[in-house]
Amino acid sequence: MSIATATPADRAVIQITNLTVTKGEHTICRASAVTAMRGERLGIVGPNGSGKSTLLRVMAGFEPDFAGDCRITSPRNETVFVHQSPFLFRGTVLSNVEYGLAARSVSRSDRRTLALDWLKRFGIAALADRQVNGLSGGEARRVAVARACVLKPQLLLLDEPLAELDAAGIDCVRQALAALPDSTILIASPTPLPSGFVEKSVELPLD
Amino acid sequence: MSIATATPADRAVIQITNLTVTKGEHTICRASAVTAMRGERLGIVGPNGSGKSTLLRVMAGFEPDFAGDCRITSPRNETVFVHQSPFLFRGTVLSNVEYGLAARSVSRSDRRTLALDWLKRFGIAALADRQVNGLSGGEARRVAVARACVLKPQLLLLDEPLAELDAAGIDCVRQALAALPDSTILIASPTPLPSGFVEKSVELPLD
Amino acid sequence: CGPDPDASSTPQELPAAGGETAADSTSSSVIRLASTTSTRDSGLFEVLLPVFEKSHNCRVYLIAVGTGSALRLGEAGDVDVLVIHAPSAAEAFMKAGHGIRHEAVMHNSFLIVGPAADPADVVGSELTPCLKKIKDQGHKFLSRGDDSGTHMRELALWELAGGKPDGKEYLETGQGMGPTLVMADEMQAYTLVDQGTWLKQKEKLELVPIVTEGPDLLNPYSAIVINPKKSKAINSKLAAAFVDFLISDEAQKLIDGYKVNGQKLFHADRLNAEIVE
Amino acid sequence: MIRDGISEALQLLLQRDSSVIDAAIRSLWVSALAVSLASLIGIELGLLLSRKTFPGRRSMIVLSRVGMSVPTVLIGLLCFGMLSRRGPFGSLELLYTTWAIVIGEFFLALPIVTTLSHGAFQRLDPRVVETARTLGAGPVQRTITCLRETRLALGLAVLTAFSRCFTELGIAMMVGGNMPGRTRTLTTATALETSRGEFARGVAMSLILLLIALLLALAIAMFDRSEREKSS
Amino acid sequence: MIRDGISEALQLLLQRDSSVIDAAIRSLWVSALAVSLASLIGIELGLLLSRKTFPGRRSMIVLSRVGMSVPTVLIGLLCFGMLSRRGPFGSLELLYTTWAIVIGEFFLALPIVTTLSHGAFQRLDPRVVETARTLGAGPVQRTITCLRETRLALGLAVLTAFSRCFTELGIAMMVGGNMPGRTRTLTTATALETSRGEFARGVAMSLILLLIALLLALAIAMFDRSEREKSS
Ligand SMILES: Nc1ncnc2c1ncn2[C@@H]1O[C@H](COP(=O)(O)OP(=O)(O)OP(=O)(O)O)[C@@H](O)[C@H]1O
Ligand SMILES: Nc1ncnc2c1ncn2[C@@H]1O[C@H](COP(=O)(O)OP(=O)(O)OP(=O)(O)O)[C@@H](O)[C@H]1O
Ligand SMILES: [Mg+2]
Ligand SMILES: [Mg+2]
Repeated sequence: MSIATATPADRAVIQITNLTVTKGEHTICRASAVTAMRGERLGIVGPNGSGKSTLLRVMAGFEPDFAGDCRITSPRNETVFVHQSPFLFRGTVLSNVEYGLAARSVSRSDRRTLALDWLKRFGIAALADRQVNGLSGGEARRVAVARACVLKPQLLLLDEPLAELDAAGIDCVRQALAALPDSTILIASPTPLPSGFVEKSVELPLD
Repeated sequence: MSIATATPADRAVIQITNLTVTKGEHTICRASAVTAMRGERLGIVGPNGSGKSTLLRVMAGFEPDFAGDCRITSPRNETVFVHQSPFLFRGTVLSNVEYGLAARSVSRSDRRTLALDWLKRFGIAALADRQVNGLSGGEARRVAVARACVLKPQLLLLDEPLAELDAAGIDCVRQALAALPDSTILIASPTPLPSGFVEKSVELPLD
Repeated sequence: CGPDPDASSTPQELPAAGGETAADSTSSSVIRLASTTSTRDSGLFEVLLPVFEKSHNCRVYLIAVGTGSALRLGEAGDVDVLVIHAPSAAEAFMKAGHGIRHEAVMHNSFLIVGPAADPADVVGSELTPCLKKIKDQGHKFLSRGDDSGTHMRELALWELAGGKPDGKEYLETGQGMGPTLVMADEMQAYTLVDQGTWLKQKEKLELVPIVTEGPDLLNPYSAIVINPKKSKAINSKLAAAFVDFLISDEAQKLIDGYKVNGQKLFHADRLNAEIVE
Repeated sequence: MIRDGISEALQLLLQRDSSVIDAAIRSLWVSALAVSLASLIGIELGLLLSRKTFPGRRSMIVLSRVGMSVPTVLIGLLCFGMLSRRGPFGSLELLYTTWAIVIGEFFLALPIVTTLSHGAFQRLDPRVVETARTLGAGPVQRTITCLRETRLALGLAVLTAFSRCFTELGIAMMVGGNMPGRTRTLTTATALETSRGEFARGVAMSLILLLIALLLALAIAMFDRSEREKSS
Repeated sequence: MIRDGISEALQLLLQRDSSVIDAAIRSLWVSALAVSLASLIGIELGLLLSRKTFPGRRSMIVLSRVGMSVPTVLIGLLCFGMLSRRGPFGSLELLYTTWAIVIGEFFLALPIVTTLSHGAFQRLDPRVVETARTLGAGPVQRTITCLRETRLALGLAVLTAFSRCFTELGIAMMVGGNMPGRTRTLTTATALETSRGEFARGVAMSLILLLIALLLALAIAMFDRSEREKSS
């Protein structure tokens, strides 16, 4: 699924060394070495409060105050982050999934086709015209992940995408990720991920 | 852990028959028969969107528009519900766990002792004086569950309490629930619950 | 008729609102005086009222409003005494039985003022020709347009000059004398103004007097005691005392001697002829 | 004119001009009292309108929004009609007292506080009330919790109403009467100076008013900051 | 007086009293224009103050809150000073035109819109901007998204500012001049009638003003309802 052959360092999408994030007196995230190649799937695992979300937020550019080295080669608008507790914009499910496509000036009809396709992949095509504020937790998460996947970004940062999902939902995500062979995908999770999601994982310690 | 012997029907805390909740044209929750005895632990499982949260909300009294029969014998202030995505009040972790105790006019010092005890059980005693808005997802969920458990209610309704928790967190919840032998506890989950949580489960179908 | 006016203004007249002096709460005698804003703005009452308040151990609450408003306040019995400068309106008010006593107090005069450049070339002319010229040549003229004493007089003056202009250059300001003067200054327009306001404000303005003399420019001020039948709360006795005071020698001397920037503002009407200022 | 105004304002303050200070204190306590009363009722009303459904609820919301557009002259006129000696409450002899201004400004502030706090509660996460309720909070504690969670917005609602009352002219003029030492406020004093053509003095009075507003805003900002520091 | 006012208002409306209708239309467009301009800038400013950190940010927030307490008389005086023949902008000949009122009311509305919209954005979930950003939205789309998510609060901010301008008196009097057919608005007309002692007519004018406000509030409510129906 991912590029199996050894890739030169210059094809690394992420290269992090000795990164720390400090809030007040606490170091809330400590990552000594994280590297991810193009098309690689990397798990970020660790107990609650170990800094998984913080690490992903650093990569997404939302945490500018960190120390250490963090090189992300994917351009900003090719780096998509999905929050641990996703936020859906008011409006319909479809308009949410179309949001990023609209930002990329995809034509209206293409937008719709693409969005509906991804909603189908996540098993929620029936919800396309529903307003988001009535969605169940698992439905909302699927929308959020679909909204990110539809952009086929170079770097996709998913913060606990499987939480609240049922077995079918987990399967949908697995297959959806498989459909993005060129994307580097990082998945944060407090428990080991089911098979088929990542080849290797980085463990974050709780200090 | 729970009361093993058969209990008479009048000791049933919950008796639901043919309950349906309808929003617009959609029936969003359908439960033909749910009964829970005093001290019983009951899983509510079903795929995303099957109406688990809705069912718990009906029992908590937040969904007044339902059809069918729903008898809850626990008094209102002995029925505690924890949202699928919990809301923590602004302030410290400790003040959140003390909230319900304050409502029950527990003395200030008892409140503190009890709250700290339950924070310890959930492995977050160190966070007692932290403001809630910096908590990680798993930490926040532990606070919310602890805030409910500290009240030792007759009926405890937990909506996906294990989502976002690490292995240690799941263990904390398991032990915490074991410390409430007299409470009837319902746990909603989209996937089968790990062992040690519930004796039996109600399956909600997706229609 | 009616109860003792002093007793009627019981302590409820004076709820213990903030900022009141001890003298207020011990005194049962309070009157409300409504006057026009231009009279208040002249500052004369700041000289007169303390003298009266001291000699009668009372308080006079001055409420300055438009002429029409003042008359309505009197009609409703919300004030005890009026000081206004609208002779015809005052007569009508008396005829309707709203007042029980009407006394001439003082007078000064109106004058026409206008831009220093005097585009209508009317400086020093007689009143009627001046107005005619302004009208015929279509120069800007500001009217108060608020039914005040000054406005009524202005309309009367236009009648003498054969009717007011109807073009775009005749403008109503709908405001008091002070703001109207400022507008005339800004707009380089002519207007009719009472002497009190003019003397107070002329230094800040580029306007100059145009017509200052003439019998039709007389501006008489009078006081009215409100009919106590209007309301039980009317302090008619003290109101009468106040009017007595206004026409007393003491007050008349004060009025006649009142000066702003070295200029005399009012001529007392009831001053014994032999007394010179 | 502005420079004149500033120097005049400084002079008035330095000389402790008693009439100005008197008017300033009156302005302050009258609007503070009116806004406090209006907040007590308005916030409660806003909460009610956002949480309960009852017949006439929507009309009440519309009414409170329209109420923000009641001109002070109208409030002044209506209060005048009520409090006039001929009016239904004439016997209370409240006309031309500071209490009359308080009453008028109460009605000025009420729709502002109600509308804005209703807006704040409307945006409040429904889980707040649900959580408070399920944890056993009674009506009073629930209300307190709702207030705490909407602090900033409620503070702004009250501040907006206060600014409105503090700078209000029509009511103070009409039912207060602008009597020096008794009902004169900073705004009626400003209006008086302005109509007399004493523009610099008018500016000076307004600047003193603004100074008070500034002190209040700074107090709020400091409170805000200390709250924020606590919570981060 | 109220009954007289209502019947007088009805008469004025039925007779289509041209001077009243003229003043009403002027009131409406002047405040609508002033508030639109102030909203354009104020909402942008509120967003800036809530999102970016830059030196002077806190002082600007305090300033905009204090700005709500600037009395209309002061704004009137300052605008007068600027637009007066002898003032820096005297050559524009704007004094005593409706444009002068628009300018003054703009400064009246700006701090209200800024303060209230800043409050609204301050309460906005930080994930809104983050999500918009990570999905590739440019600055414009991000702003639009923020506006959409705070619709109600922004609407109320604009409504509050509009109510303030619509019922404002001091500015319209001082820089407008209350000239019939030229700069007379409903509020200056009301004030005039009141000073004339024509209280019922004053009430009538205010009621017409309120009627317009009611129509606006109903329009908002209808829009609100249709939005809500869509989203439930
Ligand atoms: N502003 C803050 N001040 C203090 N501590 C903070 C702040 N923000 C985050 N933290 C702490 O940083 C730690 C890491 O947070 P983070 O959300 O990255 O954890 P996580 O690994 O994602 O946990 P979870 O599995 O629960 O999502 C947590 O212990 C959290 O309490
Ligand atoms: N207001 C509403 N209008 C229409 N449908 C609604 C509304 N509220 C909820 N629903 C639908 O009702 C269904 C049940 O929702 P509920 O939250 O109970 O599901 P759930 O079983 O808890 O799912 P999850 O596992 O994702 O939490 C969902 O499909 C949801 O979309
Ligand atoms: Mg996390
Ligand atoms: Mg659910």
